[in-house]
Amino acid sequence: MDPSPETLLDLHRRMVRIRHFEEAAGRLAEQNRLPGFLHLYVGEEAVAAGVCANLDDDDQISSTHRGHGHLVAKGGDYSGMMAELMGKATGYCGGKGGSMHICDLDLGMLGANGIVGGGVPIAVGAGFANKYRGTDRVSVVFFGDGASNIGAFHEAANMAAALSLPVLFVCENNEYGEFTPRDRTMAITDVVDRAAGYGMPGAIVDGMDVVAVWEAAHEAVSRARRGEGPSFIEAKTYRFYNHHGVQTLGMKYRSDDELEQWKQRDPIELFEDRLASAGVLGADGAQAVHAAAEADIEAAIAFAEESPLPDPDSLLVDVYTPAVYSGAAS
Amino acid sequence: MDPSPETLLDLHRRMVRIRHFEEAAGRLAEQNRLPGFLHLYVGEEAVAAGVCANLDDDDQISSTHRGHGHLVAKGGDYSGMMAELMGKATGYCGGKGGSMHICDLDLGMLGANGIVGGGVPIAVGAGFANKYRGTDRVSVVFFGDGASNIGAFHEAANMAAALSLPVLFVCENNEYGEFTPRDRTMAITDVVDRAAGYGMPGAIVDGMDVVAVWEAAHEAVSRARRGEGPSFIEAKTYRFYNHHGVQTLGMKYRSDDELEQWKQRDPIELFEDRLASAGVLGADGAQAVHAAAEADIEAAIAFAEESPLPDPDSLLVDVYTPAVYSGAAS
Amino acid sequence: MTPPAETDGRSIAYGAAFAEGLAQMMDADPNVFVAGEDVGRAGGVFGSFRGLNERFGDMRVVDTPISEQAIVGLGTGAAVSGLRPVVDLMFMDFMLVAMDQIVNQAAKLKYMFGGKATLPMTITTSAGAGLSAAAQHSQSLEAMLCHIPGLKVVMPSNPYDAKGLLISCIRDDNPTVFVKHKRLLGLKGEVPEDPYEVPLGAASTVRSGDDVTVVTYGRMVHEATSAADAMAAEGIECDVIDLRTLQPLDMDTVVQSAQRTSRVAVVHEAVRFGGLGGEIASGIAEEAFDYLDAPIERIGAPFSPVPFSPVLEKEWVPNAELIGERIRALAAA
Amino acid sequence: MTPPAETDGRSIAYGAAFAEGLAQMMDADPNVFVAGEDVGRAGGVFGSFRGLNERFGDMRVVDTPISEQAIVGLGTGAAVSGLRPVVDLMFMDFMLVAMDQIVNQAAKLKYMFGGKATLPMTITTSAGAGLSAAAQHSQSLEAMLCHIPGLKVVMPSNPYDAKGLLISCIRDDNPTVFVKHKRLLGLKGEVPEDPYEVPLGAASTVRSGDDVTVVTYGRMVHEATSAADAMAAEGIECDVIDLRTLQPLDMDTVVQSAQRTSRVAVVHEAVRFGGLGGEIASGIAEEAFDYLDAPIERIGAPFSPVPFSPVLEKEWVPNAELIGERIRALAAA
Ligand SMILES: Cc1ncc(C[n+]2csc(CCOP(=O)(O)OP(=O)(O)O)c2C)c(N)n1
Ligand SMILES: Cc1ncc(C[n+]2csc(CCOP(=O)(O)OP(=O)(O)O)c2C)c(N)n1
Ligand SMILES: [Mg+2]
Ligand SMILES: [Mg+2]
Repeated sequence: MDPSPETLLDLHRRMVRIRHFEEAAGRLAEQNRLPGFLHLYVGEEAVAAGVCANLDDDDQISSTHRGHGHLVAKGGDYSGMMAELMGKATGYCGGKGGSMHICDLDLGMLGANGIVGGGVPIAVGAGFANKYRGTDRVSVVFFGDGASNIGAFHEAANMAAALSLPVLFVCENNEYGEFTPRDRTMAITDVVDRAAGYGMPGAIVDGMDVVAVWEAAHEAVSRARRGEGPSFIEAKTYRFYNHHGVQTLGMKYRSDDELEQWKQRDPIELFEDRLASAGVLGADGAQAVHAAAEADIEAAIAFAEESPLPDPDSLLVDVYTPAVYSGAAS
Repeated sequence: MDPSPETLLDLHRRMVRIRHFEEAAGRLAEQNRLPGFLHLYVGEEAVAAGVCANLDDDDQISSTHRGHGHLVAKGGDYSGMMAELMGKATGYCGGKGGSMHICDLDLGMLGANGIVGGGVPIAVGAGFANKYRGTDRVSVVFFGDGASNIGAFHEAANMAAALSLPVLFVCENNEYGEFTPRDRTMAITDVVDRAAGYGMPGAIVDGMDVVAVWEAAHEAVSRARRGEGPSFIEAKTYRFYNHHGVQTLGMKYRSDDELEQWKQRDPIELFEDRLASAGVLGADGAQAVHAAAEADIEAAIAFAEESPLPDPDSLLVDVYTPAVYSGAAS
Repeated sequence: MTPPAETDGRSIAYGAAFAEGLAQMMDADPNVFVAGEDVGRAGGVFGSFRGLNERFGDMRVVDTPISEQAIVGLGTGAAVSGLRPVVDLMFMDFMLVAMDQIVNQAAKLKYMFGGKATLPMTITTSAGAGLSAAAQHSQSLEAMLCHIPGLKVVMPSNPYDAKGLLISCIRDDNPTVFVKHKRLLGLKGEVPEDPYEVPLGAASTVRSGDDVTVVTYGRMVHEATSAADAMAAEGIECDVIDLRTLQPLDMDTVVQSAQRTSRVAVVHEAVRFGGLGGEIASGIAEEAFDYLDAPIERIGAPFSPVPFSPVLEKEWVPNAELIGERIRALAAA
Repeated sequence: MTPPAETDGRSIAYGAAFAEGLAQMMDADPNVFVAGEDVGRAGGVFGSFRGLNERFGDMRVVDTPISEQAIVGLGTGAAVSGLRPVVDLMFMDFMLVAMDQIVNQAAKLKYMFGGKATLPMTITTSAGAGLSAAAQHSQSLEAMLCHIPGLKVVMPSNPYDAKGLLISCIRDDNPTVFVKHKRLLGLKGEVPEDPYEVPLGAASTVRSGDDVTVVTYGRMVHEATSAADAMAAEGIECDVIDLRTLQPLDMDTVVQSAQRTSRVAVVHEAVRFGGLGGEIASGIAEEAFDYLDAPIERIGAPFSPVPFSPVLEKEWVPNAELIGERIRALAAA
């Protein structure tokens, strides 16, 4: 299916919002204004945007250590995110989670995850709940090429297929796990080769082409909504910054050349060219979207900075749910 | 490659020896003369025999909860095995391991395993050691269809491929994991479909045809010895007794019909017919092999029964190795 | 404490009490489902789920692949989405395969998410030695779980508690781990037919005496009670406290008893070193230091994997005789 | 105890001491190799393996897939086959992903096999909070490992011990777990250039005093020492014992000190409930019951996952101030 002009604009806005959030976070980290680890999604925006534009708030996603892009694409709130990254009480997790555990259950965002592959079985559980309830909701799990080598991914993928659950597996193949290239850790080039081993359909898409991602996800999500079970999409993509933070290590684990080539295929620039040619959005229009995101992120940073720190006395709050069972749910 | 007549006789002998060991163990279990769980290999003899006939004592195998067949096929000693099953001091593990941990490191048998999939990474480690040392030794891992759904299998298979290790993965697909049929736990029919996802060659063989297994294993083992990396063989087979023990549960989890059909393809009977037609071994000759195995197992049972129980004071022995490091090995 | 429900003298087995409580929760709440290896058509390897699949169908009694990580994740994802899963791990030893999903994911999710997630998931499993099941099918690993903030852990010693604690676990809005002991499955006892809760975090004093306090749980309650009976014949009267819930621990009941008797033994089947006994004993010593007349005795399995051979395994598992000896020495100290 | 090796005053960082010990063992023994995520070309995420891949090549410094179970299994299989692997798990939290391979396989293999296997494998990892790495990258889970027969566990507090204990682990014929603390990696201290062993199972008394015994390990040694320094100014003199090895525990050194001071505090960064402190405290109480003048003080992290926000995390990690308060109260009790 071809995306409508509204969809195209929506895709653009989602990508731009991810980019501005991440660039801002990177800057803050460089200035030592963010505690902890920070894994930026810059370069990979087309994947989260292209997939999430097919989802409603009721559909769930589970994410990775590189999770900001997924949350922004799912509609996440800049202020809650930025405050969380700063460890503030007003953050999405009240400062208890940080970048690696950012989430918004109201938007069906079941959390970034600090454990590679840890979120995959959880998304399958959400998919099970959707089928159990007889809804047509879908859950999507994002994971990296590196994560496809971990046991939890394998078990969850097989389980989703065995139980024919409405789950979409989206592999963000950026060719590296931390600082180690894919060819040192797997003997295949395309992670999608694994899909057949679970008995689910798989497709490769250009992860720098948001429309291609959107189309593939549209098909897979529709399939899941029709009750036809899980699918697998491998998006070939690249991270423009380092595994974490912004600067590269002293050590050289990828060439400038390689990075440059991928940057030439910046998913936002590519898409803006296309939108302009198609007459959907001109340079000024695009600029306005950037400016809006920029204003929003500045406001979010201000909000976060002004926000209070968590009360140290809240340390032991929310380890458990005190609520008492009130009988069968409806 | 076609097996030589000597190889054919060797294959026959290995299968018969497995069968007699297992039948005897089953009888003893029925008589409550064996403590613990017992997972019999009857029906699947062609797999262990066909594979292990390609191996030397220096080659390693790792096994499953259903491990007696593998140890017998690797040349295991009836007496040490039977004594172990009875928990005697003269058993392979001094009575500390039992059926699920039976092993013979001198024969490269790295142990049965009580954890489904637990032995797969260990075989890959042995394969690594073989490559590290520059030998042409091979390690083989046996695992079930059910085990192919567990994370440890996936991680180890990918690692073997990524590091191009001399490892042979042999899936014994007997269509059930405990009492649950394959089609309830996976959406694929052939486990070998997973091999491509690791980038290793895979083949399906009739697991009731010992020559077919031998041939496939011969090729895969030769490939590994040549330094060309891991392979995957799926053997379609069936267990004639229950998941554990001999009797079926009250519950019916497979039909009499299905069992009967598989029994008609008893790997030993099939092979004896073939040996007779080929003039390699007549009925009398086959009978002699059975009789020898029978005599051996009776002797082993007598040995085991007469053997002493472990000294209760040995309870804390062998938790740790006391030996002190004596400098670099050669 | 809630008074025990009426039993009408009906006696059923520990395993059956578990099954009954589960079926009743499934009847009462459409959000409750069960998933695990062989729990469906086969009814569970210990028969604990028999009949449920026929009654509730494949979506509510789910046969899963052999994939412990995915099983726990299935529960976590479903629980966060509003269902009330019961996921089974068959043997407690297999919990180790799923440890990341239990400890890093399920236990921490709520906290990491700033409280927003609710995780009403029950993990059921079976622990314990004594069946010659050897080192990988016999462990009692509760100490690992009790150390993890976010989990609750129960280990019932009898059919009444098995049913009541299971119901409390299923109704609890937190991840709970329900640990059966394999050797108790056939143990019979009075069990009320109607659903009832045994509250989480409440110990029960199963025998009263003023000389020695014996703190224990799970199958060791029976060994400790036998030992206490034998000691009574020698004139030593014991309080025997069945903790029932291990996380949270009911230290009030324990400390009150210790303050009264001044002599305490803590008994568990798990390996002594690093077991929960250390936490319990040092907790008691903190609260009842001035009352204690003798060092607290800790009894647990010796420091080795569980051996296969019955003669060795018997030596490994703590028993009434050993407990009795220690109580006698304690009373004399 | 072996006398400390000569340092010639050379001071290097904890992380560098680890790397030096490892490189020396690789130089000395062709059977020693390293495998783990990013340990090869990248030199390890903490730089602990830098330069090794260039020097020893891809077969001896192996970049692995993100597959913790297979990484530990690689080590186990290679060790049983006669090599002497060092496998790295990066963060201690990730150990939970590989728990079956560590606890059910590596730890038990020798015993299950009736003694026939030898498993000279070292698992290296990094624990500890304080970097705002949140709940899944900050844990100290040593209590789980110490409960498992078959494993040895060390947690060095300084560069000298980091090198010496690593060498002892690599030379030991059993599976050992070597736990660095992330916040100690940059800590400098005197380290002899030549290889030397710090024996496994031997604690070290890092500060002497007759009033209070403080038993601790890992990074908490520094907090405890600061606290002890502050207390000395108030006239309270502490023995500070750095356990160094947690399995096996050097209870002799601990008990002797406790018998002399009669007042003991046990300190670790791990969550207090169910932590190793319970084992240590109850072990001391058993051996030194009549000597103790006050309940043993156990200090550990509160019962919650590790929070992200620095202000909360600071509250979570035990520190010198808290330890000092407790020592003061203990001395006054
Ligand atoms: C179980 C586990 N092992 C290792 C890590 C450390 N780690 C964090 S991100 C990462 C690389 C992940 O690679 P990939 O899945 O390709 O995602 P990418 O970072 O490329 O987006 C690793 C190894 C972890 N967090 N969890
Ligand atoms: C991790 C783990 N999960 C579950 C079990 C229980 N279990 C033992 S054997 C078995 C079935 C294995 O099926 P398969 O791999 O097909 O081997 P088969 O028994 O058919 O030979 C199961 C589930 C186990 N031992 N380990
Ligand atoms: Mg990647
Ligand atoms: Mg099978």
